[in-house]
Amino acid sequence: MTQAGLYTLAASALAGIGVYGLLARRHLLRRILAVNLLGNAVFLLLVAFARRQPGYVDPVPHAMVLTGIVVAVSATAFALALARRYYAETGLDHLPEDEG
Amino acid sequence: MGLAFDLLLAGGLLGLALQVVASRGLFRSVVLFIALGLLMALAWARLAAPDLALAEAAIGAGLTGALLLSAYRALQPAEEAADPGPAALPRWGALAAAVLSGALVAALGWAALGLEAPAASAGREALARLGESGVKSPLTGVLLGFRAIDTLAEVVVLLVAFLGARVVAEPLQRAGPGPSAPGSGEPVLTAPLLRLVVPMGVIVAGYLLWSGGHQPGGAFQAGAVLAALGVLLRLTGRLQPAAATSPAERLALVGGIVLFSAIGLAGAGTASAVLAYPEAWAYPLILAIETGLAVAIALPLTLLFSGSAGLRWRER
Amino acid sequence: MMAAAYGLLPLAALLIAVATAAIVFALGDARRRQRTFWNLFGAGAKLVLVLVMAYGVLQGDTFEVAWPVLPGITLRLAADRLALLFAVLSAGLWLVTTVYAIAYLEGSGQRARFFGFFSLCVAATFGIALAGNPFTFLCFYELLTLATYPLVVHRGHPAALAAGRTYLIHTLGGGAALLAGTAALYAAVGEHPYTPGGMPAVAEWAAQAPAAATAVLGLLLGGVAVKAALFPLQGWLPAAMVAPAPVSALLHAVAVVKAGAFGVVRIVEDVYGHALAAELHVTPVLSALAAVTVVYGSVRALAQVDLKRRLAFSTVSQVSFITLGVAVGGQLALVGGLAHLIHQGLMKVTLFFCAGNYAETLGEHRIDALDGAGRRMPATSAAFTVAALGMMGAPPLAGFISKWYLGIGALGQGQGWVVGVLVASTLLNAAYFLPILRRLWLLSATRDWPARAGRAETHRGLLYPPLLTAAAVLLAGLLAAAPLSPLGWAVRIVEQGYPGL
Amino acid sequence: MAELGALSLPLAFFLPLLTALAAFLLGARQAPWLAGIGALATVAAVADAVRRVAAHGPQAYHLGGWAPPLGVELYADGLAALMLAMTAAVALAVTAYAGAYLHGQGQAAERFWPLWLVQWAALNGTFLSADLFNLYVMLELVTLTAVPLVAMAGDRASLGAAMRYLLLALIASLAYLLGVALLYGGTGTLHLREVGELAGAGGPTAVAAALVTAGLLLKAAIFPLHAWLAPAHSSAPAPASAALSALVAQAGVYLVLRLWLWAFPALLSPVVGWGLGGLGAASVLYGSLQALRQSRLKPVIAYSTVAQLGYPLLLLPLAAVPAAASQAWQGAAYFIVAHGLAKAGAFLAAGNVYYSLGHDRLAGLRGLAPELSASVLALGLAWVSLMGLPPTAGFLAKWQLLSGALAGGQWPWAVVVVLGGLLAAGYGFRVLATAHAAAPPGGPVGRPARRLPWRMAATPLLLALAVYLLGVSAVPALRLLGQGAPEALG
Repeated sequence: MTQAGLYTLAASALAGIGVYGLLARRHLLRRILAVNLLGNAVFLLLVAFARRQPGYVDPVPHAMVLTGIVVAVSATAFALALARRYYAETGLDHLPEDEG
Repeated sequence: MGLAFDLLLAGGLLGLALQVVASRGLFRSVVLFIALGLLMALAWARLAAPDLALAEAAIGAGLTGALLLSAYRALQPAEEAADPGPAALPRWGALAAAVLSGALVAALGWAALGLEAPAASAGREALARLGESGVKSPLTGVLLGFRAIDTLAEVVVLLVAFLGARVVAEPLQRAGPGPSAPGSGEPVLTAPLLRLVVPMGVIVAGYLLWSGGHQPGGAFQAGAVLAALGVLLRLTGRLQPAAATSPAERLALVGGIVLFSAIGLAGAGTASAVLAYPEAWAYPLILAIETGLAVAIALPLTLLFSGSAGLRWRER
Repeated sequence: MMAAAYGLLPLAALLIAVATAAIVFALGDARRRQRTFWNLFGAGAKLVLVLVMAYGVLQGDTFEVAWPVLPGITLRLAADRLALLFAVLSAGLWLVTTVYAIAYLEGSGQRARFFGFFSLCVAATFGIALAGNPFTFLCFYELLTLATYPLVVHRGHPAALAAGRTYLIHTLGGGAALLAGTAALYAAVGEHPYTPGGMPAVAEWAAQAPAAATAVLGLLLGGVAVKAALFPLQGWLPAAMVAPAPVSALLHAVAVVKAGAFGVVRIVEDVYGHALAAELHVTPVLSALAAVTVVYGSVRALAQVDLKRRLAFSTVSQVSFITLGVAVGGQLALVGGLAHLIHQGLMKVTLFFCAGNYAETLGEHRIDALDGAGRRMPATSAAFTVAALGMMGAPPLAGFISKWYLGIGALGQGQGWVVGVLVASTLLNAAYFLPILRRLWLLSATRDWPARAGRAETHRGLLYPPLLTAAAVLLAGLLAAAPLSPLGWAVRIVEQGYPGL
Repeated sequence: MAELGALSLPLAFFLPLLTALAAFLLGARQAPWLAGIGALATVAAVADAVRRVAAHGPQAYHLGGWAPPLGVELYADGLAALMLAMTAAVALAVTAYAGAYLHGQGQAAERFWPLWLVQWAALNGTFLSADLFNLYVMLELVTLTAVPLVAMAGDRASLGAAMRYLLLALIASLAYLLGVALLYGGTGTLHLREVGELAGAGGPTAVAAALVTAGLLLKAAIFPLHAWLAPAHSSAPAPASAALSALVAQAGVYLVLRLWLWAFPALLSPVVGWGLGGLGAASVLYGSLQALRQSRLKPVIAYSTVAQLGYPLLLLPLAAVPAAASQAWQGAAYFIVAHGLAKAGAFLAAGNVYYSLGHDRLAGLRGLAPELSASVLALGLAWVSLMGLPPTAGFLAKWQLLSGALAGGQWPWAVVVVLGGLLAAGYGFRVLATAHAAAPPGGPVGRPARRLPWRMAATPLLLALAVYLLGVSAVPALRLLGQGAPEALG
């Protein structure tokens, strides 16, 4: 197993954990965490892809990841602001359809 | 030896991720997520992506962590109710979720491992033609040369996130990390330390910016460092939330994007196309754009952390 | 230049009706005089254009407007003789009905909406008449549904809304069948203009795939049968009676049921051709259904105590004579059917005008409340009498002429049973119209009606339209032999268009 | 001069973006007129792009002068040009309407303008971009501008709807990005058509396509991933609802078609086509049935969006049937255009009802005041197109889909099209009947609380009339669509 292959597998597993978190947990903050886990999995996959061939690092996935990180932090920041306001307005820390 | 370390690192990543999802305490999950970000940065350094590692540590772990912690504080009810863990889900539901995620892992792993690396790729072409972009760092070449539109759009994403957060903004006294500690209650070393750290941070950011053309670093890292400074100043109360965005702040928020767009559009006349730079001016123009971008990244992030429309210095 | 403009007359006539609608909508409720002016102007201008076209067609001119709507599909307005038969009827009766409606609805709310849709409805009818291919027919047929709905629910009370729902369920269902049928027809053979005697391409297709051709014919006829109120799809027509009288007149005499019957003519004669339809065993079914509808409508009419409801069931019965004439086959029966298209329109519009007058002037809706109304409203009652006798088929009125041709035609085709249906219908008609006439003229009034407001028995705008149409009923019968009578026109259509029947 | 001409492609993205920045910089007071000028300039750029595509065929613009796979290509073929034009029409209407709708609401207006204008820029970018990763960034921009617009009312319902929308949209984006990562890993390119040539039909490509499609179907609210749409679209202020339903959700459907026809044509087997078409059909039927059950006007329209978004997917099973492909393709594309214009008109008309009466409960619409008759007329006119009845663009689109299905012998899709139309008539006339109903005996309930500015009354009517203009003839639009269409569909 190559280094890149190892991290590719780790990325796949990380994506699965993220999706499980999204499906199994209902607290808004946990959902946002799970989305970020999923995002990290995608980034890890891209970085691993960039390193597949010996002696060569592909800069395009790196650029995608850097752009992706900024997009992710933006989305997370907005999601947290929305979650805070939602909590302040309703007193709920989860969406109503996830009740019981 | 190297592979063993990678194995350990990957195992740690997955273990932390599982803990983030499964842990009973929300606070624990948040902290573990930040730790995960740091491990992730380490993994990327191992994968020959030190510049990404820097960005991940600063933005992915640091800033996201600060935002998460501040939101965690805001979402705590007066009497701490323990978050019901995955047990809240009915057994069949948990099973279905596990099966679905398992299927994803299997399909993704199989597909990703099964892919042959193509002989020709955009990346190889980027390396071959890096000289034409006017910078020496491949990453910067891709971000500000070949795929400049992504970078421009991404800074717009950040601005939009700030604008969106204003739509759902809470009253000022509840916003951001909460009321800052009054100056008198501050640990003794805070003030002198800040006097040291702030100028240092600005210098580091400037260096990162300048060096971005030929070695790891650049606008993102510089922006991240500046944003971290902003967060620090906001946490220690040096910066206070303001109810309105001042004209100067507005200008700083959009200035980088306007500059980037203007130079980009001018490329249609001065160079071959929109978002192309005239050959002789490529490096200085990119540096100018990066400076604008660093501010356009740092300010919205600071404001998003602060949860306010604007910032002002604490009156003494 | 002049010649080009002359050829565009069908489009001009259509646009006049649409423009009238737009102007009326834009004027709003308050501007009564302007609205009346534009209503009458639009109706009059359109009638003039249609008459010019009719004259031109007589001279052998052709009018055709076509433009591509989709690749390979054109919207085609073509004025042939059959088209103008229906167009003259609708344009003529629109003018009369507009005059009547202006008087009838004076003082009620939402008149801009009413007259706007009224104009749109007539535009759609005109498009149906002049449609030059099945796609164009479908477009205007659906438009007619949309334009009539607001008229049916005009009063807005729960009964009107319920009737509107019934109306929509029937007509939209029918429209869906027609849409599916037309699309399937186009998918199979592509686009062809209406061809008297049937489209050759359809004949070829039917030879290869008779089952599919039969199914498509069934869908097409099923689609138009709803508006033609053919049994068992007639349910909407009596329900729609809640609409104001001018709307009923429009629905029953001019627009909706006629559009359905006209569609039957087009599909059987100009798309498939009667011979092919008979070969596919569709015409026997059609004539049987028409016969059942004739008798069913009459029997149900007998039991109604509300005047308009009785008239509605009478429509169910009478309109099916047109379908019957088409389905039986042969030139004479078709002449009878086509002539009845006009005759039934004239008679039924008269009857509804009169029913509206009783309701509006005396406040009476029930038949048993009309005792002695003939003395209070002699002119209205005279018009009613002429039209009712015409419906029964009393010579020399219009209804007699069409039934006569139908009967002779059926005998010529060796379908003597049709004569039985005609006789039964006449007897039943007599059974439900004569008691009304008796009440009108022979019994004495039992109720206190409001006194006359002026010299006329009712508003002049309400009085003249039925008198005019009743006179037309009389003349269409008396002068049936004249070349430009409805019968004469129908004979021309059949002799020149369908020599093969 | 050829160089300057193709400039209209990047300008379609940059002009609304720069207008947004200027609107933010100068504040709410200057925003409406700035937005008006920016909108007109953008419309001019779009018109130029459309004219060029119609006259000279597909237009490509290599940003920075870097040809793909190195750089990002903006690419306008007939389909993209049609989307740009429809978006321009709707956006012009939304801009004109919002000026009056938001008048006097300082805070809301201040936030609305930059978000909306960035959204327009990102939508144009989505239609033009031929780069899979650039599409991801554009999609995120669209999402992050759409969610705040949903949350604008700031009440319980709208915040919940926005939160749900945001979480699902973020997951959708990441699913899409995961697929794109796999595609790049396999082909070494992010360019749409190059991916189509290189990706092949192997298993990894199938996994990538599944991820990308799942993400996009979620953004397009296709059954069973539709649940977020109706609460979100009915919570937003009227101009935002119009943009969300007519443009944002439709951009997802557009990308599904774009990717399956250009990037994954090799994977489009009958089974896959039937699967995706089946989801579309389920959306049509489920959305319509839900629309029948709503008791407020805006949710009815929102569920109708769920239904209408399903139709274009019916192209996918038909694209592989030669006898059906061309007509189905034209029908699907024209459907998106017709739905966009009609739905925007319907939402703006509903906005007028809400603005005047302060509510949109169907029961309270009885005896509607004459002041609103123009709006109800616009609603009715738009609805005729949604039902697919003549003489509207919606009818022509449906006719093409139906004819295609019948010509290809694929009658189940024909049944869906006809049935969907009947159901649309069902929920449409439910609303229109109430508007026709007489006032209850207790006096008129529907008395307007506020006078309607003329601009708000006129805008939905104009949008509705545009649907009729396109209903007179589809030939010019379909000729445009033919530019650069895939060979099997041309």
